[in-house]
Amino acid sequence: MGLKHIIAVPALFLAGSSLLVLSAPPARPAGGIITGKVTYTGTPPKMHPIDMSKEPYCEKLHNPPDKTQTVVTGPGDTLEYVVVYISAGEKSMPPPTTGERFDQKGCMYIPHILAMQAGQDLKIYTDDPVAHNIHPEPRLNAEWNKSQPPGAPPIDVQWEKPEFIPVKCNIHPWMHGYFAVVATPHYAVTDADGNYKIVGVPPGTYTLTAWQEANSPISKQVTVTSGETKADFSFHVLPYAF
Amino acid sequence: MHDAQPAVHHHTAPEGFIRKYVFSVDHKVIGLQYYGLALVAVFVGMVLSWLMRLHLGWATLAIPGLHLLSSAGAPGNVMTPEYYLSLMTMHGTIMVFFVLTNAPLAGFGNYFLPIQVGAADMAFPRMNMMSFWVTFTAFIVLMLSFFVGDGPPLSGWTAYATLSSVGGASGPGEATGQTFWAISIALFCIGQLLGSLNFISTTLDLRTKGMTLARLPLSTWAWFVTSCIGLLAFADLLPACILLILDRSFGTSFFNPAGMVLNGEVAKYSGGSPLLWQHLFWFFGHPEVYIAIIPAFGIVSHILAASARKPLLGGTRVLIGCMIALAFLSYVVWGHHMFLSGLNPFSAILFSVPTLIITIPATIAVLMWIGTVYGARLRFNTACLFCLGFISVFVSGGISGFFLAQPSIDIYLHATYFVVAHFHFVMAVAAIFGIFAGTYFWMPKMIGRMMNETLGKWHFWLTFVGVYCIFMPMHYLGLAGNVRRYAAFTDNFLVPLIPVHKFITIAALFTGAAQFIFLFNLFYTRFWGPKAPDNPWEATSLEWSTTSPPPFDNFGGRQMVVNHGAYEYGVEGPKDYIMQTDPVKVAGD
Amino acid sequence: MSESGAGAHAVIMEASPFGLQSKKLVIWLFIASDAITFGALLFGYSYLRLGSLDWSYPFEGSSILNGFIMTVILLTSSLTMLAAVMAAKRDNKGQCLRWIGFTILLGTIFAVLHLREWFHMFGEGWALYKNPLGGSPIFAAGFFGITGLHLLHVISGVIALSILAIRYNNGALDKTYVETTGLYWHFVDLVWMFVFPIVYLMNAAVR
Amino acid sequence: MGKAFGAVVSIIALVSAYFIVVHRWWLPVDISTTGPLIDHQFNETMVEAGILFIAAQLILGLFCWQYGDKPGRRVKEFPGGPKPVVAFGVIIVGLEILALSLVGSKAWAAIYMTPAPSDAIHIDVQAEQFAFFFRYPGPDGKFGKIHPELMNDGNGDYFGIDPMNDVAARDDIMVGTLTIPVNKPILLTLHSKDMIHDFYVPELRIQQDILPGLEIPIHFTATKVGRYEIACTQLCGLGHYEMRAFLEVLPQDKFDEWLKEQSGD
Repeated sequence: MGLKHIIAVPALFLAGSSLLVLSAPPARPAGGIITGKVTYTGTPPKMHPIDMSKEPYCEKLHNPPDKTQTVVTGPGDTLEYVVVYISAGEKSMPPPTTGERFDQKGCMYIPHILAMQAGQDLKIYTDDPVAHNIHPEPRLNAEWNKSQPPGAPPIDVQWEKPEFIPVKCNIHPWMHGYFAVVATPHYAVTDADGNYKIVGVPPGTYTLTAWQEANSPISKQVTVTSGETKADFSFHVLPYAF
Repeated sequence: MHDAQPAVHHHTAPEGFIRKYVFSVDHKVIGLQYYGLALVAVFVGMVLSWLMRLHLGWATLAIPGLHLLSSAGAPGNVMTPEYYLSLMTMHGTIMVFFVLTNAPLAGFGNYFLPIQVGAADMAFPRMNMMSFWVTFTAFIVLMLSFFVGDGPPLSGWTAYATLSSVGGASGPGEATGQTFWAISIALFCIGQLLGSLNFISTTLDLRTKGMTLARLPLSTWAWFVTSCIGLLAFADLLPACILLILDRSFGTSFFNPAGMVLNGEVAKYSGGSPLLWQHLFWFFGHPEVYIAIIPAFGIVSHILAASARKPLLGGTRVLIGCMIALAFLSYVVWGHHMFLSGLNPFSAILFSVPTLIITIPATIAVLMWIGTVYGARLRFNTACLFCLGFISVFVSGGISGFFLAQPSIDIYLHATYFVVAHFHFVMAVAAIFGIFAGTYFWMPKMIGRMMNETLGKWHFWLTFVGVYCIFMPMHYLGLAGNVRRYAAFTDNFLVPLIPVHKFITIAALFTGAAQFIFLFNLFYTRFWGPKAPDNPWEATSLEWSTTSPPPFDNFGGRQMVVNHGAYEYGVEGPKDYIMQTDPVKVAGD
Repeated sequence: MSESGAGAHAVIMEASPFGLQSKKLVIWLFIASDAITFGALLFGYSYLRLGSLDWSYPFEGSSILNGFIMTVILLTSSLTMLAAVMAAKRDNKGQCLRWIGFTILLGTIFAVLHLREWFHMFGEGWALYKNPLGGSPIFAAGFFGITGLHLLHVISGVIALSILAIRYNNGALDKTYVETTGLYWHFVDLVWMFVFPIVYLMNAAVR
Repeated sequence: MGKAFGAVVSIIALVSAYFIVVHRWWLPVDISTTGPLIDHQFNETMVEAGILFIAAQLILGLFCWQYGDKPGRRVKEFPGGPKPVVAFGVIIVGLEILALSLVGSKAWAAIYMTPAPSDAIHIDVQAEQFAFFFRYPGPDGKFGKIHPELMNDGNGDYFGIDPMNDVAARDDIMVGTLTIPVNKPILLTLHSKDMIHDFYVPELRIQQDILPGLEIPIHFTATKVGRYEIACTQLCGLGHYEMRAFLEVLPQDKFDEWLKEQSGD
């Protein structure tokens, strides 16, 4: 056969193989699921009504006024806004390409606590007709302080180091939340009923840590199988948040 | 000119571009360099004020390219509050230090003080050159703060601690920008100190034969008095800036008290006091106001006599007395900037009395000028018009001083636009009018070409009416309680005032645009203006006894001999004035 | 800086009928403005000291003694400088240089003693921003700041004197420079007369 | 040209004065017991300064109008020479200064140099970037101690009180609106958490810097019921222009009601 055939054959083969590769289904997140409930013992502190009288626009939106969110309890002595994440026992993974979104609505941060992996993109939006300034107060990462007038485009950030970063608005000092920056893609924040769910955890033994802004964190060993693993936490809360 | 003195050769004119125009020891070149620096600075400062005014009138206006100007950040080219405050800081710093101090004192002073005393150069030419280049460096450092970190500082030209002394915790621009600011001002102080040493010793030592202190022109007197103020005032700001740098970068806490909570933690400071900064700053800051205005006093008096064709009312003595009185009083009134700052309330009364007393010499000076205009033969050239304008705006600005000098009224007016109007009229606009008058009067001597009078008159009328449209309404805003240094007006009692701000903004844009007539006039004159005679204004002082522009050693080796006072106008005879160098008996020939 | 006024204008100055020596005048002016600088620092220091509740009085007898020795040395150096100026007036170059030499020596000893004191304090954990006794850190900041500025003046004075000695010896500078430099040296001495009681004696450890 | 200048200066002076005379923009109605002193002083000064202003500008204008460079006319010395002018200046201004500073010092002293009445209601004021917060002692009439390390905007502890260990702190009331009864002397203790701020209520004719590290007392009595604005007038950072609070002046009974329900929750 002619020279061109000799070249054509491997060419075809290459083309075919590449087609195969392309048509192959993407690897779906194998591995187990960690679920659980975070509860508390002791008397929970009384949360104070937030006085927004400085900003009449926001004051109107919150009537009756919201309470502070230091310790938010749910039905059955559960705790909301607890960050549960794998703090040790896994090899480091690249941050997901999907970004996180942080909102300022009616002079409140939504969500109150936003968990993300170090290096993950974060977009900070404002929907308010009043000016805000976003002032994260990190200790390990670089501090910054930017104001965001009404209708300003979102602010893009990335946090390099794992850290629980308080974030506040100086113009509306009651606006206070946390960026829970962790080193793992496996994290969750408890919902109003204190439940959380971490998916796609490769089987193995890990240290699982629960972090609550007003209490010292709790850690426990969990062994994850391919199925569902349960891990509950219980904080002992004090009658005064301050 | 009559008696031939043995020629005095001190140093030969330098060769080569660098020695001649860049690192020149010639006071005339240095004077022009200072003037040029001030010219650049004033237009930068003016553009900044345009941006500020636009934002105050239309808070959500998108200004194309805004984000390129500074790293303070402008999402969608809409100015953020920190951006506005950084512009305010830079506007104040540039204008007060690099314009109002540089142009009338260092610029004209360097050029004309040696000539007016009949000397060939400053007493210490190399020191003189050093002082300019230090000042120049200071300006560059200040400009750099636009592009470092997150922009220039936002603490205003007064840089009050603790806003300025705790670093990035207090806001954007405070991390690096403020340090650049402090370094720049420290350098500026050094430059001014060197200049003051030079001015004083030149005035006292290098006066030529017959030039007694009484015969010195008032402009020289003004530069002399101002240098005496500066010599002490900048010597006080220098250590203040150094302490600020120590606080910011070396962990001391001179200005920071204990128990401050920054970024949610108790700060590691203790033992300091923010009031200390205010004391140190205003002990410099109030004299600084006089450093800006007294040269204008001298320049205006100097020009007014020549334009009125008669001696100043009260001769030179009364005005000299006024300037010296102001100089002394300027050191005992710094506390009137601090009536409400938490000092012992009794000190407010102590400080308000000398403050009110200041109005006496100021009033007398004004009366002398107005009295000089009486019965004059005013030649309404542009320089003269700016002098008359100066008197008008200085009165307008001085009057509001009556209010602010009284603690009881200051309770209401402190930190309102009334104050802004007051110091812009009495210090900024008045001094600028003095600079314009000096420019139109002296430019023929400095660059050897006559400036265009038609353009000059247009420039005057637009500016004169313009500044009143800008600053008079600010008084009204102050009366209505409009707080200054606000990036936008969101309080219910401020929103109704925004239309006034819009009016001011428009006036500011027009007035600013009018300044380009001046700029064009200056450049046109420099290159294509008609040649200037030696004494175009028929004036008497020494600078008019030499060529335009003067030779390197000012008088071409001739030793000037002075036989007359500075302002012998309106005399009988073929010419209605006697030059200082004229022989004692005016012969017919 | 008086140096920069050198030869350049000698002729003109003689031509001026109002000829104070600019060099001498400018030194006086410099002294006036430098006095304000020290004044501002001493004012700030006293201002904060009066306002502080937890001031610390760290100086033991040894430090005070050391301070006294330094004072005596500086005063003596003023005397030797005076002698140098008088010798210069008499155009007795050799004697003048000898006295300048003594002054330089004493100035150097002063600086050395001062630095020894400093390093001793660093050893005890003092720093510009730190007070190991737990009192107000302003004492440390004030002490090192003010004495530091003064030490700077002494050292630059010593350098100026050395340059003077050399260039006066080879005739590059005339005797007027001895006088002006002497003025500066006396000023540095005078400042110490304020610094010593305010930052040393007033902070002596009270037993 | 001289006539033009004279005309322009006169017009400017008269127009400027017009807006003052008709009070187009003016001080808000005073609601304090000490305000009248200030307003009186203010009007005095306005009259005297106004006369000087108009006179100076018009005379300047007149002279410029008259004394152009007419050929053949000799220059005239001011009648009487400088001495009477200087004397005039010294006497007129001197007298004005004397009058103003004597009366004015009285007004100042009445506000800043008199102690608060013993029955004044004591309210604690905390200024921070960029808000004011107000603290009432609550039923026990005692303020809890302030611990800077406990200050936390997140959980609403703006003053750093410690109810867990400090009983006096448990009933402290912390709000964002300064609510006071009418015609009752009020004593504020001003302190700042970070920067220098300033407590300014135009209607009260009260302005006072708030410095970190200092506790500055200031007292006043409001005479009109209503809702007014408290502004910060000392540059304190990027949110300076947004630093505000409201002053709610209530009738006594309404105030007691409000206080009860506050300590209730």
